Amino acid sequence: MAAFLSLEDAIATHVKPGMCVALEGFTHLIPFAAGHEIIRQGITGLHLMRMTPDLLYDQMIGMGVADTLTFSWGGNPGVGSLHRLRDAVEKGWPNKLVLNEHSHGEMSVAYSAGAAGLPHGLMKGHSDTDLRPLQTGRTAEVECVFTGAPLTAVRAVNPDVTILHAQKADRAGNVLLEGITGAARDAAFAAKAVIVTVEEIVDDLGAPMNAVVLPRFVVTAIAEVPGGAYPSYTHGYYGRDNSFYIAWDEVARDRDRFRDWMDRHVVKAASHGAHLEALGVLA
Amino acid sequence: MAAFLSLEDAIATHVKPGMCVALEGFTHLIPFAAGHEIIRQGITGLHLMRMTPDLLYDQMIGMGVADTLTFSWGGNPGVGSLHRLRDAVEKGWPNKLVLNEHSHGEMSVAYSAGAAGLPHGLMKGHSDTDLRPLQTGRTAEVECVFTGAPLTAVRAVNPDVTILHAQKADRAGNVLLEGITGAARDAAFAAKAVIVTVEEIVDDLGAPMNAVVLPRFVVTAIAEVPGGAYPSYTHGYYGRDNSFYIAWDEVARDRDRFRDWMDRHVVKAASHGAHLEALGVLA
Amino acid sequence: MTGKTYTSGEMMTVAAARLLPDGAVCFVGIGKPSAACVLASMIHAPNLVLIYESGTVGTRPSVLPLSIGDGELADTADAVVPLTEIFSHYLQGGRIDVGFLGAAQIDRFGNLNSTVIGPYDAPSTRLPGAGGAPEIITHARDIFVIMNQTKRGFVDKLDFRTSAGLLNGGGERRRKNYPGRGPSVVVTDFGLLRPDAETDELTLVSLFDGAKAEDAVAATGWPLRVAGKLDVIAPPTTEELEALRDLNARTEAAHRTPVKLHLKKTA
Amino acid sequence: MTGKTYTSGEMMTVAAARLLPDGAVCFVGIGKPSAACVLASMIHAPNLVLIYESGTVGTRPSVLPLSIGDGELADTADAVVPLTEIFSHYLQGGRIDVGFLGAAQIDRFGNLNSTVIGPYDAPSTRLPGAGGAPEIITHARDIFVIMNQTKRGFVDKLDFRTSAGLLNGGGERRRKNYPGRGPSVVVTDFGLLRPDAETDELTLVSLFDGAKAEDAVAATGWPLRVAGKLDVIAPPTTEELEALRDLNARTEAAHRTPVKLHLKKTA
Repeated sequence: MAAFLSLEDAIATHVKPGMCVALEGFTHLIPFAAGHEIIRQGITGLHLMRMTPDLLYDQMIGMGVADTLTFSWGGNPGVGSLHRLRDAVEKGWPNKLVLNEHSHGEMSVAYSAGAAGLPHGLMKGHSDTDLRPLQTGRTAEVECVFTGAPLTAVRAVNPDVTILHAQKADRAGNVLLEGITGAARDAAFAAKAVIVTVEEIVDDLGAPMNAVVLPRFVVTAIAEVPGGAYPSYTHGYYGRDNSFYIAWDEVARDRDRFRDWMDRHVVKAASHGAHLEALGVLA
Repeated sequence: MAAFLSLEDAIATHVKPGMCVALEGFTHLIPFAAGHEIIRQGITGLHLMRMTPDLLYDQMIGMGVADTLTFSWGGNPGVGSLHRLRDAVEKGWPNKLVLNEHSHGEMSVAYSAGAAGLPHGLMKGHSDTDLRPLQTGRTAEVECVFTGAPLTAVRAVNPDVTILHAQKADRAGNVLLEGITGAARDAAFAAKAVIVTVEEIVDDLGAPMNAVVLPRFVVTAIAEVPGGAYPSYTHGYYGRDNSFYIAWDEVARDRDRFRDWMDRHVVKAASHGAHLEALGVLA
Repeated sequence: MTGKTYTSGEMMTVAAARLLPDGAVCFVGIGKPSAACVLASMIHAPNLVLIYESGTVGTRPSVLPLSIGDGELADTADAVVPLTEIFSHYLQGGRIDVGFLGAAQIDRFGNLNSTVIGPYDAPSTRLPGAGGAPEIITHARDIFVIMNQTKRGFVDKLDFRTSAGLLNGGGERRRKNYPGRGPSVVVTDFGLLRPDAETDELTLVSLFDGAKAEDAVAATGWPLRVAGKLDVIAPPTTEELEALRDLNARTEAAHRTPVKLHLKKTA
Repeated sequence: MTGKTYTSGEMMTVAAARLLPDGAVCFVGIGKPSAACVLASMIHAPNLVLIYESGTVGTRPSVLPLSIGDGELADTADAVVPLTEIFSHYLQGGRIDVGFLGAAQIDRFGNLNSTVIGPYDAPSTRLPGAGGAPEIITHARDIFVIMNQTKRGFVDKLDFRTSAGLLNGGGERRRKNYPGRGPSVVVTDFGLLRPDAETDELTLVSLFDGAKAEDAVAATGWPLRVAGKLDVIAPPTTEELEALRDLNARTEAAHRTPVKLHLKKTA
């Protein structure tokens, strides 16, 4: 059952060097605060996993947290490149980064299979792309045992830890996600441990019928971190800071400027609250 | 895009003798009115499909509508046997009934695979039961292409028509289901055509974020049939008439009494509204 | 059972309830399993998680459901999800601690029949069928079976194996790497049977107060093994009995309430 | 384009919008595809269904999303579903009429590269990667590609084939029974290219008002085929241009609004 911890304790307890860690979120509910805490704790050698590594993974990769990345789209949405990700792939800075590259459809099947306790899932058809030959051990061409139709097996993924941000948890440890959930549910069920940061802990989730609720026995640790998704957003709490995403393009272009920014705004920040206050985004 | 039709027209247009028809609903939202209309129109030779054939399928089978049944649990929940289903299987009355029998897990995978455009889905492990040898062409033992782990392939099902009952449709044809949805969503996406009866057609669904909504382009026809799930229930509209389920046990035990009841209450009823009125259940 | 102030059904429900550890995630069916889980959550296991295959997770019914998809289960649930998700993410995904099952027939290794009596193609009695039992018995970490013990139900050979328990015994299930351990206890109207650690054969290990081992043996269609030392299970406490009877009374009243449809209009 | 009262980007968006039949179910990306779909729904296709891979179905944004998961898309959607369901039930399930794609490189058969420039293991430019493009181009009934036409982008040979268009042409895709037909049109800043009915080779078939075929040929990295008779595409109407500019102005204002967090407290 879910334990209520500080963010520091949740990360220190459950995230160890060398683990496979999925900080999911699809534009919405990206767990920035948790990723920053991983950076602050100096954890390295992680296998980071996420369909859409964006600014948070750019920051983590640029700070040397990761040695492997499993992903399907790595960009700054609507803005352009992730310069730190590119620098790692193109120049090996600050370290070489092994890519396990997929399409969204493949990642979606891999998470779902992992969540369902299956060793692999299926997609319709074979593929005439240059991506598939790079996926030895992760995808394979098979045929329907009934019809002979071409299918592709996609190996399940099971992160050691999935980290999510969500709107609310109740005191029993049930977690409510509202709005765009992306692959969050499947990434949680696929994982061996699940850490969730939430905007607030409440007596009653007030969840509508059929809402997306992660039940308490699927959640390992909960930390209350208001604003924990900023500059991504939390539906019903605050909007996405598009200007931050646009401004990041300049910050991340230069290694020194990036390191300086991270040092001042993340590494030396006492907490996520202090980070937000220093950015001047608190009302 | 969804057409708004009378129930009579929806059934007459889309349900033809010999088709595979899934009237889904898991205790909740069972489309009794639509099933009764199929009986009234004298359609026969249907391949009926449903995880939990209950009273409605007992009635349809007893009236000679079906020659094949794909299912995973056929009983009167909390009460006992379906006497008409038993009579068809044990004595071939009123006609022989071919059974494509499954477990819930298998049916769930078969619907999901059908909904996802796959020829089959997967379950973990092989099976040491007497059911599997009866499922030639529907399940098969396979192995994980990556690990060699035992898996079972379950062939997809794709009903010609899936029929559902739901709370509301909006005027564009989007349909809201609230409460226990069972396999309704997957049965709808797996089907070639989808008929939905609804309690009411409204300007605005008022659906909460992340509600279960079948979008208009998945729905073929919508008919407004208040009380269309009785004696099953529609969450937020009326409760399940447990006393009807209990009383059905006696009605269905005897062929003549059954036929007489159906003739008076269903075949000769001018409409579902008249049926409900005659039963004395309208407030 | 003469002289008793409670029925054997009540004793079975109470005994099953006592077996549930607090916090366990239970996959529940209707009837005695529901009663046992709700009773346990009222007495000693307030953090029990009840999951019904209809898609209701963490439900807290104040009355017992007549069907597995009653509205009460949805209204009081932490989450209501599609049935497909229950079977993929929860059951096959390995999230269930205890599954409850009943059946028409059980054999000495806890294999179950809920499909037919007689041959499959010409049954003397067609039963409802598998439902989710084959997956529950495969994937739940632990399985509790609840059945009245009779020669018709406790058979030397099943007419049909719907759900795979401990297979042919002797550790076969373990060797085949089933995800869950299979049936670890059978609650009958005489007491508890548990599989022998070596042979997997169901063995009478506990008797309800006043029940006799020879009666249990006589009610079994195979030569039932009886443990050397038989535990005696205490009768229901006043607290247990009152809670269970209140629950059953509330349930009966709820199920008797006539339904009236307030329709805006009828088509 | 000198003398024009509109930009080539506006013309591309308008041309793409006009291609959309009312009622079509569109799988939309950010940028020009979003603009084209929203514009079409304001002008001639009020029943267009917009689906974003983030899980928003039937969304009606009043401003264009900067990212594919903006809150606006969820707030105005008919349904918000898990991304996994978008890819399984909607895309692979065959529910999408039109998918929009762009890329860094396209070849003469509409195959696309959005992965790398240079070798995969030592790229000169690492691009964002596939996203959902390989599945969109496989399963949507029809594909519209929107790209500025340059020698760098319209290449004789892709550095990397991320998404399979018409493969090696000559009906190969059809023979391989791909569910969707693949790219049927490429909207560039010169006009429209369409695959030849026999060879599948992309052919310039329409020009924007004032655009010249020889300029399009010069901007293409292979010897571009030009149709015998070239349609001329009418400039944006006043209605189209006003609607598009209003949309863009609303969008820019919305994206400029600073975000302030009203937090109950900070941890």
